[in-house]
Amino acid sequence: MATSGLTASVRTKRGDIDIDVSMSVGSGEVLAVLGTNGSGKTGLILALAGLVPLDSGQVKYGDRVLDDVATGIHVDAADRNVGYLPQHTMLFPHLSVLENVAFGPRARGVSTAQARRDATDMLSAAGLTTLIKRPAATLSGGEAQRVALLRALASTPDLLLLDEPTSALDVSARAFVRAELVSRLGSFAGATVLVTHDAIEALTLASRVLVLDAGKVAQEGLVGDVVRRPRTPFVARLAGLTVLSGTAHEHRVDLDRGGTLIVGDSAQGRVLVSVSPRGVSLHRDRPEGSARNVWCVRVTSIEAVGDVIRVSFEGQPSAAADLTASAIAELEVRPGMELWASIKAAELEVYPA
Amino acid sequence: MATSGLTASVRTKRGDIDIDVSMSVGSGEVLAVLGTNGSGKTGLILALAGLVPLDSGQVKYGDRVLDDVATGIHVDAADRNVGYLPQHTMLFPHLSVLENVAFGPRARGVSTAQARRDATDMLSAAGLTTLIKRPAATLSGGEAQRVALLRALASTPDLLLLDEPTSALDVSARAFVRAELVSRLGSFAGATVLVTHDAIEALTLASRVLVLDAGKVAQEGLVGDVVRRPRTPFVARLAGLTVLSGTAHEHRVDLDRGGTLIVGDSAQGRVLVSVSPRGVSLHRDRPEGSARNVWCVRVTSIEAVGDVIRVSFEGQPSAAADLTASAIAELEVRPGMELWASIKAAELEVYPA
Amino acid sequence: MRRIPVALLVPAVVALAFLTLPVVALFTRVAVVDLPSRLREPLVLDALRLSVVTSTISTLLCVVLGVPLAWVIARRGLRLRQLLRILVVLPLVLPPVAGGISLLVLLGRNGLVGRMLASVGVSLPFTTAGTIVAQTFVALPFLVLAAEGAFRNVDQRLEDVAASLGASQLRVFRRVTVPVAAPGIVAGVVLAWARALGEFGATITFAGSLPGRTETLPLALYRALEQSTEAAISVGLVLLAFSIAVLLLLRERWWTLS
Amino acid sequence: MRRIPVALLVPAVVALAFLTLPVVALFTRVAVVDLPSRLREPLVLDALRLSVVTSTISTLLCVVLGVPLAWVIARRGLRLRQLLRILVVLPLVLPPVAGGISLLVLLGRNGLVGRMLASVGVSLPFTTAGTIVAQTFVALPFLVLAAEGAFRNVDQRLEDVAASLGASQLRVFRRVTVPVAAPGIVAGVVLAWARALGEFGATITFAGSLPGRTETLPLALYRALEQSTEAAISVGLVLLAFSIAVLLLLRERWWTLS
Amino acid sequence: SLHQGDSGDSGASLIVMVASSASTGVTAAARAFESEHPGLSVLISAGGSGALVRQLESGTTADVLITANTATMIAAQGKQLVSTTPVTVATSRLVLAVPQGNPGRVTSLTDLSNPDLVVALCVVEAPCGAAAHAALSAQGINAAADTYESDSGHARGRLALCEADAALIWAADLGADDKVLEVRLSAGLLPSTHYPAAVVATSTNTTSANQFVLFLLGARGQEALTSHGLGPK
Ligand SMILES: Nc1ncnc2c1ncn2[C@@H]1O[C@H](COP(=O)(O)OP(=O)(O)OP(=O)(O)O)[C@@H](O)[C@H]1O
Ligand SMILES: Nc1ncnc2c1ncn2[C@@H]1O[C@H](COP(=O)(O)OP(=O)(O)OP(=O)(O)O)[C@@H](O)[C@H]1O
Ligand SMILES: [Mg+2]
Ligand SMILES: [Mg+2]
Repeated sequence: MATSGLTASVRTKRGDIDIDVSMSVGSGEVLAVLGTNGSGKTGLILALAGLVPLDSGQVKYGDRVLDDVATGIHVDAADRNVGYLPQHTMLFPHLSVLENVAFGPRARGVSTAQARRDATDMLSAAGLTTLIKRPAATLSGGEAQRVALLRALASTPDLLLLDEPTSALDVSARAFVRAELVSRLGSFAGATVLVTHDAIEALTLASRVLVLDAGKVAQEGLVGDVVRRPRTPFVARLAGLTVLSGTAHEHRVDLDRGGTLIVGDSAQGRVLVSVSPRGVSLHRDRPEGSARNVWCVRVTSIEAVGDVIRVSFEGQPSAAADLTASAIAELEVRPGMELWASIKAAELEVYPA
Repeated sequence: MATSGLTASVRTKRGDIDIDVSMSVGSGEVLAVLGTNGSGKTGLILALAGLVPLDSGQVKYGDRVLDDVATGIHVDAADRNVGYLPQHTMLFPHLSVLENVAFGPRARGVSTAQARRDATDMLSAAGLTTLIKRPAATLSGGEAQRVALLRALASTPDLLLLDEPTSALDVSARAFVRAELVSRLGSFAGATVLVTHDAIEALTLASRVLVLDAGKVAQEGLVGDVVRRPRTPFVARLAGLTVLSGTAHEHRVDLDRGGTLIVGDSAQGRVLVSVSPRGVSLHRDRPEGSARNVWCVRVTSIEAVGDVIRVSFEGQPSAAADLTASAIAELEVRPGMELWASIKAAELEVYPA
Repeated sequence: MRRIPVALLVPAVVALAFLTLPVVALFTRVAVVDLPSRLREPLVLDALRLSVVTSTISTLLCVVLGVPLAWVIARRGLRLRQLLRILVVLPLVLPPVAGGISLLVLLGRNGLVGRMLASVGVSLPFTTAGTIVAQTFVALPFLVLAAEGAFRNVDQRLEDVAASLGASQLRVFRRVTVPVAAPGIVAGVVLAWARALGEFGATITFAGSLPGRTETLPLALYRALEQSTEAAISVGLVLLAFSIAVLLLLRERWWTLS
Repeated sequence: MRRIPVALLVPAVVALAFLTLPVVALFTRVAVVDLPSRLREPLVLDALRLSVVTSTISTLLCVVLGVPLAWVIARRGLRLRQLLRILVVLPLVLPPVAGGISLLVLLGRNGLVGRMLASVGVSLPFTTAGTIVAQTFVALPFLVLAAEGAFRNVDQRLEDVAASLGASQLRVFRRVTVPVAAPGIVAGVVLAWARALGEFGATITFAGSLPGRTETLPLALYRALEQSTEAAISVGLVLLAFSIAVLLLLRERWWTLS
Repeated sequence: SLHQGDSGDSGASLIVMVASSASTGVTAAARAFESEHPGLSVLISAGGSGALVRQLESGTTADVLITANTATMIAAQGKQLVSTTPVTVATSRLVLAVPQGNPGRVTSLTDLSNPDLVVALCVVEAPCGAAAHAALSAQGINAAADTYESDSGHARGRLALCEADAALIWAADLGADDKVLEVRLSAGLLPSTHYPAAVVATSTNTTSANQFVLFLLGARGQEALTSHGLGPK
């Protein structure tokens, strides 16, 4: 547990799910929170901000107790010095863009003139000078999201809570914002919690990830570890991997849901095997060659992941393959189509379950 | 021009920008609309839906005139048979999820019982059975977006207008929705206009793209053509390419903004050169080897694109390189760092300006 | 729940005390046990019955007429909206007695429209119908202004989506606009109903005061005041008891809405 | 703009006609050119002055007391909200005359609180202050209910963000909640002001009718009615003219808001 | 003086509470009285007799009370609201009144029982209503009233607007503008009323109050009252 930064153990109800999370984020550290839709990410953020009450647990920033159900301590959101970017931006519709950004500093005692000067500078630096005087209600979706981020950053918070800060941005704005966040977070002594659906955004911005599943922590750790060795199908999918459970007999793994894979590393007993779609090839006809694993599959979905196209398929086992656009065009891949999949034994990672 | 499907020439003001777009989408075709934040994508969709008036122009679906400023024809949104997914989902907060999905069919005359049965089926097929009775106001961001998509699809529209339909979805939901859209759009006789910030989403779902820039069409065409030969920096960036203008002297191109590149194909006169980040390598020390172009650069931003990490840099020329996470870790790339970039002449695409 | 700031709590408590203490004080003057016997007095009973009937009908009239008008105002451009709103506010600032006079001038026996009505045998002054007209005239602006405010708060993008899903304007109005604005409309209905129930000036001026026909509870109360304050208070308490019953009854249904 | 559906247009037009025609009819009875001379009659002038002063002060009181109360009600849990709301509605359904009596019972010379006030030399009944108290008592519930509806419509997530940005509850209230709810509050203020300006029953009961001190325009109008209808109408028109002037003046400032 | 509206200027002003039907006359008399007493202003508070007494009970301060019948004044005396013995300062007759042109062709009290005519009476709680009720029941007439007005002035208003065809009102309320006319009946069919005046018990200016009552009884006072439709004392 970090002695500085955020330490929290949060239990709270959100609709039908119970959020029950223990976490810590060191100062200067960025923790990415990942999870399926409805897994309770927004609920967790709200609890950390002090905007929903805890059922039990404790939230501390450094040595300062922000919430402690046992002793009845509850510090109001206003007194926590957080910077919160809500998922739905929630700009103040009656204020101009400038006033939105200046709101936090004003509330924390900065003079109006100073707050407006600072906000103007921030907006200019973000290339949003033309929006300064605009009523917030007239912004486009992406513009609103950028302004909401600046608003959260403007009051130099201890704890930055970002709920999907780039979902509505175009590629260049996204790059700009990420670069901006990287440089700011680099010099930022506070703790940051970043909710995102983009595993790679987590990869570039965060050092650790926490994966939520139905309100509980499904996995937590360094980004690289979690990505390489996912513990749940969701994390695997997020990382672009398929993870399969089975029983190893040296180089052969009998999969629980049917099928057998030959793996490079020898193992014994219960294992997880992760299959990277980048290692999987698809073929119209049964391929001859060095690949040790070849099986027949049916395409279930075709989806874009970054620059490549991921073809998910069912078979024994079900997995996915990453192809280039031209390969897709050549194979004329369509959902429902039957193909052959192959993967080299060395491409499979095996680790204890 | 398609004789069936959508044919539109739209002029309308949105805030400070003038939207001025001519477009056509054949029946069964999907047109992706791309563009920076604030380029007028939402404005265009609203105009096509009949929700904002045109200043001039005409909108036709098949032979049916939906809007014609010259003759004063304006068909109300309600009578256009569109399916519209707004950027901000805009679920009816007082209705349950089921009632939201059943709203369109009910409005178009389907009996209550039938509409509810159909909606239940759609929701179940989408794996959202548990949400059926929930008030729409209690959904999480991603859940709301999925319900909004089903609502738009439920009334079997002629014209499907989707404004960023997957921005709030988690990876698996995104895959599911895209697969669902692919299969649905495959059997869908209507025309679809899909606004997205995700070039690859456009690639997998759409056959043609239209790129908006400040309300005007910056580029239009088959997805592959636009992606390979971007005409504006924005499209290039979207496609993950850098596009540079210059003057070619056979294999040498003198770039307008400084620097020289050796290209594989010989050309003469004004040209555009597109640089794919996948072809660019980065090195701590000046590399020896076969690459014809080697120059010194300074890192400006690091950003995630799909499975890889894109490092943008300035130099002569400024461009970007795609690296794996492990390469990033090995190089310890940080913004501001100085590195060497290299690219093979054969990786550069040259085409007339 | 965060604690309420003192700067808001103090005026709120003062306001609540100011509103409730006088009502409570009324109960100190009349033994509540006497109320049932009061109710049995035919004049009070007649007046109560008349008040219930007329205020219910005028509230319904207000809803039927006022909600559409409120919507029309809310969805017009700024200019027209301002004009329409001033037209609605004018009858509101007219003291009820003046409202009654204006109704007489228009609908009275010699009124501009009243003459036409009289020629077809319809006479409004000194009839129960006249009472309803007077109450509606006075209560309608309250409903219109409250509902208009509620309508203006409905995100037009919701209406846009509904239209794009094929809903006619009327359907959008019934299925989206009204339900979303419901809390504000309900508040407006309560205001209009309360206004109609307590109406005095316009009623007595336009419809006169005849027990069983036009003498509603407020008029009976004014008359009872000539006899004794206690008699008047009893009538007031009867009205209060009736209102509480109605409010508790409604609470379960749409009161919770808002 | 889409065309307005007939099912809404017809009731809206009927409502508008019903509200405006009587007011227009008033002008047929009195030559408008006579109004300036009417205004010069000292009694009318006194009453107008008194009405302006008292209705302004009571509207301000309503805002100061009522807006915080509305906010407190809007932000409570369902149970407490229902109770508080019923408490606010009760004075509303009490006919104004009964309201006046209840004020007398509480604040009159022998009233529960009035006795205490009298012992420190303060007497409210039959004074201008009493007029203001009566108007405020009657108008306050209108403001509270309208403002409460407006507050309930403010997305609480806006208030949450404001709090997360360091704004105290009071600051959130002043900088976010009130401005966002402004249209509804303004409507409530107009309702309360109109109600205060037209107040008759509670005023005459609690404050009596003394020219220059407690005889407001509605009271003067009622009295003028005994002498000549034309005189009463003139007083009404003076009030109308004043209201129109105020509304036009306000239009430029916050009326456009809503 | 918002908080203590009564006390500040009571030395220079005299508050007279008067029944509505006598208020025009008393107001005229007050103006004359003021011209005789420079620096003194007379404020007229008009209302129904019962309401005035109730206001005194509730603590309003006034100097002179004038009611529209003796019964109400006796009640006030009983409650010790007045400090001097009441004296009658004026009288008024109850009259059968009709609008200009007499559209209902009303000629006698029996017409009041015609259900086709619109008839306005005062509520029995008001002096004019009590008087009318007594007279009509004495003659066995069952009036078909369409409205009971709170006082005589408002009953007159019905006639002035021609909304009613007949009403029983005080002669003082007939007005001078010929919009409301009296139907002459044989004497004695309808009663008269007395307007008693007395000094209010809580008066802080009893000297001026007494002077005003005496002034009403005097020649100039009587002239003012009688020229506004009231009968002599
Ligand atoms: N008021 C409520 N009533 C019932 N259920 C609710 C309520 N609020 C939230 N929920 C449910 O709680 C779950 C968690 O919600 P939350 O908003 O925290 O999800 P999330 O992880 O942020 O999802 P997303 O990625 O879609 O934004 C969701 O299933 C949601 O539907
Ligand atoms: N009511 C308005 N007043 C002024 N400007 C407006 C208004 N509505 C929209 N705009 C501006 O018009 C431009 C186009 O808006 P639009 O919503 O169409 O953009 P978009 O392409 O959908 O952007 P995004 O990707 O961020 O959703 C934006 O710059 C926006 O700020
Ligand atoms: Mg969320
Ligand atoms: Mg948009």
